Amino acid sequence: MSNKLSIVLAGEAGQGIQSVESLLVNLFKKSGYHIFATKEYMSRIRGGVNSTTIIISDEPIIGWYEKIDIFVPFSLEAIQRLKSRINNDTKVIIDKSQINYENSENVIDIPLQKISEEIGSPLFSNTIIAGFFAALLDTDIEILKSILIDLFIKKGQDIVDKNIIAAMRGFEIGNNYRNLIKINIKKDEKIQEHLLLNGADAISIGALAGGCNACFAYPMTPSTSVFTNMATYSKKYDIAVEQVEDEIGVINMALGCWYAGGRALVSTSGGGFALMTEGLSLSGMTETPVVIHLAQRPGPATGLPTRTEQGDLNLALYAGHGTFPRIILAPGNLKQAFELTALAFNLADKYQVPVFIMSDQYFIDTYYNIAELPVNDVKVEYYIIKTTKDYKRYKITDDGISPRGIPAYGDGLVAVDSDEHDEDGRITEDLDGISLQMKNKRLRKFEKIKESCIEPVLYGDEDYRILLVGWGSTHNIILEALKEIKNREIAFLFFPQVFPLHSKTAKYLNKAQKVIIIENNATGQFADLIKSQTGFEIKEKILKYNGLQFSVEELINKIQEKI
Amino acid sequence: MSNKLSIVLAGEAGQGIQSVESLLVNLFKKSGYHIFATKEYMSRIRGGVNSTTIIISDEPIIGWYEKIDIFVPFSLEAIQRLKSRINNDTKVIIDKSQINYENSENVIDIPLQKISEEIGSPLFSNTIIAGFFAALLDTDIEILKSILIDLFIKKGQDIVDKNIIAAMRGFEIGNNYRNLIKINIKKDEKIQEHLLLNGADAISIGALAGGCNACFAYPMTPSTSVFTNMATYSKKYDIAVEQVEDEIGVINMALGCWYAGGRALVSTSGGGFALMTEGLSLSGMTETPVVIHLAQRPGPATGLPTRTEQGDLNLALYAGHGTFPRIILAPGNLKQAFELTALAFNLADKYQVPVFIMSDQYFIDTYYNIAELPVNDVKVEYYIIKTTKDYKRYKITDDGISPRGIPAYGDGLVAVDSDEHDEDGRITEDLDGISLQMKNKRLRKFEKIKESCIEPVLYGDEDYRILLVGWGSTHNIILEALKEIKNREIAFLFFPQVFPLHSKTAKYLNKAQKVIIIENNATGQFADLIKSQTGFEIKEKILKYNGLQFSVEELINKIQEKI
Amino acid sequence: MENIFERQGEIAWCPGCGNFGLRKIVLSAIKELNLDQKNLVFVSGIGQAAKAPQYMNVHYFNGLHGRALPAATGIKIANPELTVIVESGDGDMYGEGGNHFLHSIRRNPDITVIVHNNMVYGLTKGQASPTSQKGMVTPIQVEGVFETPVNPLALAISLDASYVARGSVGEPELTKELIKNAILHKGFALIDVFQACVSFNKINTHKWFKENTYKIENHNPEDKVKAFELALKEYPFPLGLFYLNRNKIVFEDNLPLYRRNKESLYKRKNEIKEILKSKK
Amino acid sequence: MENIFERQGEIAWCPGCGNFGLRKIVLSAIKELNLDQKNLVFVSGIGQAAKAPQYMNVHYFNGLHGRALPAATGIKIANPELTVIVESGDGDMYGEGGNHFLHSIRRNPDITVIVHNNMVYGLTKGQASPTSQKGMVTPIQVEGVFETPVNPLALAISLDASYVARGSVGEPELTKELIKNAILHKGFALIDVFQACVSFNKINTHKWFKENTYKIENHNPEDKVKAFELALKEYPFPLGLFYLNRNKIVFEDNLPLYRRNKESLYKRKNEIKEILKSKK
Ligand SMILES: Cc1ncc(C[n+]2csc(CCOP(=O)(O)OP(=O)(O)O)c2C)c(N)n1
Ligand SMILES: Cc1ncc(C[n+]2csc(CCOP(=O)(O)OP(=O)(O)O)c2C)c(N)n1
Ligand code: SF4
Ligand code: SF4
Ligand SMILES: [Mg+2]
Ligand SMILES: [Mg+2]
Repeated sequence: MSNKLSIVLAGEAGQGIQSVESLLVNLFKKSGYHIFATKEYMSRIRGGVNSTTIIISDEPIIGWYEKIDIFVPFSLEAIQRLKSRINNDTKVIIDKSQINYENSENVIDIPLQKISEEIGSPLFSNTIIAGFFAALLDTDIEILKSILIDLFIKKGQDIVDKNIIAAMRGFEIGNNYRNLIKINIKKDEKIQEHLLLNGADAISIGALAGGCNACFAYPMTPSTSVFTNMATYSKKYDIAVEQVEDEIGVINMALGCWYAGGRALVSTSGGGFALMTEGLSLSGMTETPVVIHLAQRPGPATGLPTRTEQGDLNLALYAGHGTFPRIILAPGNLKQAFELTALAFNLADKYQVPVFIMSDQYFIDTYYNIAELPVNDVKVEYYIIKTTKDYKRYKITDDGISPRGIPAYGDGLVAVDSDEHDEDGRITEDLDGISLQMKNKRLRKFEKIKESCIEPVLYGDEDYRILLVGWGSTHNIILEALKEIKNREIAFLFFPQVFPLHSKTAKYLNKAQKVIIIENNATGQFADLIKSQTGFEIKEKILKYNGLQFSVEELINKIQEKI
Repeated sequence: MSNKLSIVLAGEAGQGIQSVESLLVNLFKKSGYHIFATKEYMSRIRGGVNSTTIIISDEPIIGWYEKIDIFVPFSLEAIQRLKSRINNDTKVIIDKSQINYENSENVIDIPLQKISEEIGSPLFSNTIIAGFFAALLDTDIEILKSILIDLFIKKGQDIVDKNIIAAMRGFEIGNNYRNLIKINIKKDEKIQEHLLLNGADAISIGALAGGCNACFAYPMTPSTSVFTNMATYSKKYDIAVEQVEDEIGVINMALGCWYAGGRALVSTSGGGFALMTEGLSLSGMTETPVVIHLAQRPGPATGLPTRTEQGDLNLALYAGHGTFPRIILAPGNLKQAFELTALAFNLADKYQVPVFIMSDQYFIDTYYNIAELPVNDVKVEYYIIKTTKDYKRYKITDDGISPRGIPAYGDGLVAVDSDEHDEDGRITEDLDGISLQMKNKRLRKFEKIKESCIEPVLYGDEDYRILLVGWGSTHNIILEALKEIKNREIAFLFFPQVFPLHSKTAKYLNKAQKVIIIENNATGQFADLIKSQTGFEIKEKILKYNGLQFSVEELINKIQEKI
Repeated sequence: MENIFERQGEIAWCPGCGNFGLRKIVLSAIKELNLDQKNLVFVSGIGQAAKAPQYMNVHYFNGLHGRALPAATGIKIANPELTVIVESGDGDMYGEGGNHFLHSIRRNPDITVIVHNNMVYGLTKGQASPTSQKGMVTPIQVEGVFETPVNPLALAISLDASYVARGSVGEPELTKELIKNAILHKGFALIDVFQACVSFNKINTHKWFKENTYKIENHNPEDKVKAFELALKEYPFPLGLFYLNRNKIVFEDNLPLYRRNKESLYKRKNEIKEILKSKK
Repeated sequence: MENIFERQGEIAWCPGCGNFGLRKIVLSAIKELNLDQKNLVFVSGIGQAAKAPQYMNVHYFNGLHGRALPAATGIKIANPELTVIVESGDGDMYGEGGNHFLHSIRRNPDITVIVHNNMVYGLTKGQASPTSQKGMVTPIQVEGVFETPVNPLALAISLDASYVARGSVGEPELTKELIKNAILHKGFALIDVFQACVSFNKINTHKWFKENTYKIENHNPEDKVKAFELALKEYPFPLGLFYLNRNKIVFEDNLPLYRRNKESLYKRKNEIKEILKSKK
């Protein structure tokens, strides 16, 4: 059993939770703790209640536990909203002069307001809290100081100095509480060298590693984080980044870009992707590659724009009119996010089809440390050929893949067409001739794609009795739950590729006495897919669709109820 | 076995095939023949090869036979393109001075050019041909005359007279061939009183019968026919018709219209509907009704724009992000098209969901006579309530249906919201409270909808051994095929409602020793749906996806191969 | 004095946001016009501005990002007696919704369109909007906006919108009058309203808008070329009525069924027997 | 003299269609400019006009109805050395594609946009297009078009398009020169070209276009207000160059990576090690 401490900060948007979060996360990691952080927030810029959970441990923690050890509410509403997560042992840190919280047991009163004003501005509360935790977690105050210097140096020495004073004041207070709050988590120096990433980072870096050199989007939560990363990278790296007028423009720009030799990424969310549906079909027909990052949030329509759900699988599966192949990948952890996004570019280029990376708000906004990314294992594969005079863009081939040329590279002409076309890319109505051959070519290509699916990953013993099934962002939460359940009869089958399904899927499912699907949506869309593809009906479902991810604790309970 | 005669006209777009077609169809029906007509055409306004098949019989003919008894090619290319449909008995009517057709056996040479020029213009060829068939089919020349008068009276008496002369000349020639081409089809006076409709007509009239009072669209083949009908009707009937700037505008205008008390129809095809996907989700979230006529054509992308396919079922099933209920109806004949379209408006209003009418180019463009439409059986049901001061648009109810008010009718305020909302229609982030209740309300509504599905229709004996399964436009072709196959062991299960599926579906399927799905698409999308909904896998598939409907003959063969 | 349209309760905008000012202006305008609450419908898209109807006691249709205009037109089609007011953001109206903006102007339904122009995407945290000024650095426009900003007034005039005005939250009286006149005007009326986003637009602040605007004087709004010329004026930007075309028939009056009579759709019925006769 | 761009084979347009005339003009223009076939890409949407690239020996991207411009921009992004010419219909460009038209102008990629303006939807058989003139009766506009037609020139000028011209198939020499100059111009260049649809537009015929147009004389295209005023002239319609703005930086030159160097995307590689360091 790992030792872990869960700190939750909650308050209004704009009260600085995010800055405390980044201070703490930084500090803890630099001090050698394993760290996990995730946030939930409302669709507003000020007010309401947002919260962040930070978990520190001496083992890697990768999934969200809802239990709170130390709670730092910045407003009374924050306490109200999170009260179900407070237990008898939860320490609540507040400034009683500011928040009138009745239940005074377990409360640690810190006069944040008073101290900050002494230093010169109420804004220093955040740094005082950081100092407090620096002491509580037995970190070297110098680390915090250097973080503060890095952070505030641009604002001038005075601001730096005052922040350091604030940190010291917090540190002193924290020292006084080290007897009351005993924390026994081992530090590990190596963690300092770890990477600290969230899902958006892993996807963005994966894209770059996969040879992505363009990114188009229209802002939409939660997909914007990836777009923002790419924009930031564009200052130094060779990526063309453009915010397009609408999502229709986004996908068509991406297709134009791929057509002429770029490797463009599109980042969007459900409603935005809905608008790209026709463009997806254009990718299918013209066999122009494209990589789409689809960051899910609860629908329908605008829904809960800053929340999480795995509700757009069906949309990704069936979007676009007519029949054409596609590939859908759904990373479950940071490493997969990196690898699969890179892979997506190679697959798109190779098979000339749309490839999806499915994520969701929880995945995008969740951080933890990992030792490294398999940078050297990822190779950018280019499938563009240099054309010759007699080049035909849609040459009929056995495997359905026509070598792809681009304009200006070679002597051939590259003509692509959204109408049914002949090998030259010209409109045809030769229904039983080339038109039908072209349809069959695309169907053959799909068969080819099916041959090289990524196999689902089995966690646990081969001779499982109970099999949990999941995809995408539930991966880590399920693994955490299994770690705690410790039942050797239960295994977990995870699908990094959700479409097409690997041919061994049915075999895995049939082996189990009981199969339980776990999905963060209302109806079990992946279970439906499995049924329609394999005929195997998964009867036991653990579903959640209130806009939040599963917590490890709740998943443990739900799994135990089912077995 | 019915006596039937199949006449095929083929030639370039713009050569007047359509006018001969309408002359003949009119004439035959008025003369008391059962009549069937369908066309296939290229995506161009002039040139290429288009064709029309007209079948005359003494029994109702409702499906397309590819065999040609009398072939009237207007160009050599027409002969080339349709040669596989010509058999040893096919009579070919040409003007040898115009078309250099080698194979002279079975050719009937009519000097169309010469005669027309004698009358005054090459344009009279069409009327000469009409006169020819008027004689061959033993019709009263006066009927043809009166049709010509109606048709040309606006253009002046001279044109009328010359057309009548042309008709008479054709009639004389036809009389000479009555010995060579013996036709033995009984006439039935009652047919004069029949309706002659195509699928577009039946859908449009059904919409009006269902209380439709607005129609929005952006032109797109083959859905435009319904839009054009509604526009024509708008001169006399109370229908607001507007061509919108794009399909996104179309669906949002329709939703605005329903919100304020209208009953709007949207007519579109695959690529256009793809653009409506986000709007569909808005319908789901705001619980604003809408009726969508989705006329399918082969995709992906622009595909084969004037051809037919049943390739957009998956799109209709899964379009839109997030989870919300929908209803999909797919008429198989004219009567169903009328009834189901009318019903669609009542269902949309009742359940406050999007309701689809799925058709396709073949269905839209196919005519035949029917005795009548069940006009008196269709009632317009209105579910709008008069609001009171305390009105809440999204009242939580047991069956998930919140009574729907509209602005200005009653004292309440009607607020609808694309964000997750409370009963008042106001944004909420009360994740485990009203937000979750609202999600569950919509899920309950879906359960309610499932209770009142239309049962599939079984044709044939109850104790079938082999069961054919179909949906939409294949209905009539399958029935024709079964009529010819005459095998009592084979029954046909037709689904006028394809989603949600009726609860007896599995029962019907399980009863058969062999189930064969027949679909006009490449992968068997309806079979996939059945599998994902019932777990029943239909292994035998008869699929066609070259852009044409099945012919009765080919279907007979394919069915016989499978059994 | 009580304003029946004013709704109590929390408002999710940032303290100091220009939306509060515009809310007040709109509330006064509709109150002063004595509009019938039963017949007044607000329509909006998605964004901070688009939340405005949530905070009023009105009928509303809070639709999709960018799609307020076709919905508003559909509402007008169903019931032309309704007063329809659209409130949305600059991104919503000129960005995602640009095509509807173009064609709704051509169609000329009798609706009032109030654009909360804060020159930024507020709700999605500060990306450039179509009206963002050149040089503005954002998390996406990392080296500054370089695209030519949309000039909504010039654009609307080029499309012959029947009423084209610019207001500013900094000039509440003027803006209120512009909105009132827009509502009274029969036809598509655009009021682009300058307002500050205090969280994400650090350039175009309340103060900036004050300093960079002036009230139009001595201008004949019925002169289209002059209106266009005026619309091109920048730094400072003119406020007031730019263009007015009184000669346009409104969309709904052009529809055959409303030429016949004015009854809204839900009160009408069609008889189809006639059509069937023609099909024999 | 042989034109390498001219492709033999059947053309699916109606005999007499104005598209033939424009095809000839475009073929001469690109030949006379001696464009490098390897570096020339045509982009189009869907419609009769949009079929144009099919009938030439060129690279082409024949995309979706209304979506030529973002695709063209994407192509330019991938390889700024390509000469990119968009050919599409009035419905395609100003109707379905209206939003891209607006924002592509703002973005100002170096592309040439030739709009085959026949004032009707040809391929779908004669419905009104955004440029259809008032009163035109069609199967959908059963009582005649009543919406104000888009004035593409005024619209483009209001958005400060860097090159705005109108040609006509009836004036091949002028039109060819406009197209050549547009291609040579660095920036977004619009040439709206009048042409007849002989099958579905019985009003705006070849003859009508001849009779209702005249060549611009004595006009300074760098004066925006004058250009706008000229664009408002109708019946007869001026032909020629309306507006020119030489001072705009083209989109692709604004992108950081092309500021660094001009190499097209497929020749570049990124090294990510640096990023990872920053994440420790
Ligand atoms: C189809 C779609 N794309 C993107 C979004 C995300 N989105 C919500 S509001 C908004 C922009 C808001 O900007 P603006 O309209 O200027 O309103 P403001 O918040 O500034 O008032 C965006 C991009 C969305 N909701 N739907
Ligand atoms: C999304 C979508 N909607 C509608 C259509 C049908 N469509 C094809 S071409 C066209 C209009 C063509 O008009 P225009 O662009 O003026 O070209 P023209 O044929 O007149 O040259 C339409 C509506 C389509 N292909 N895609
Ligand atoms: S983000 Fe800007 S526009 Fe949105 S509420 Fe805050 S200040 Fe207002
Ligand atoms: S329909 Fe009109 S635009 Fe199309 S090819 Fe024929 S004449 Fe030309
Ligand atoms: Mg804004
Ligand atoms: Mg056109």
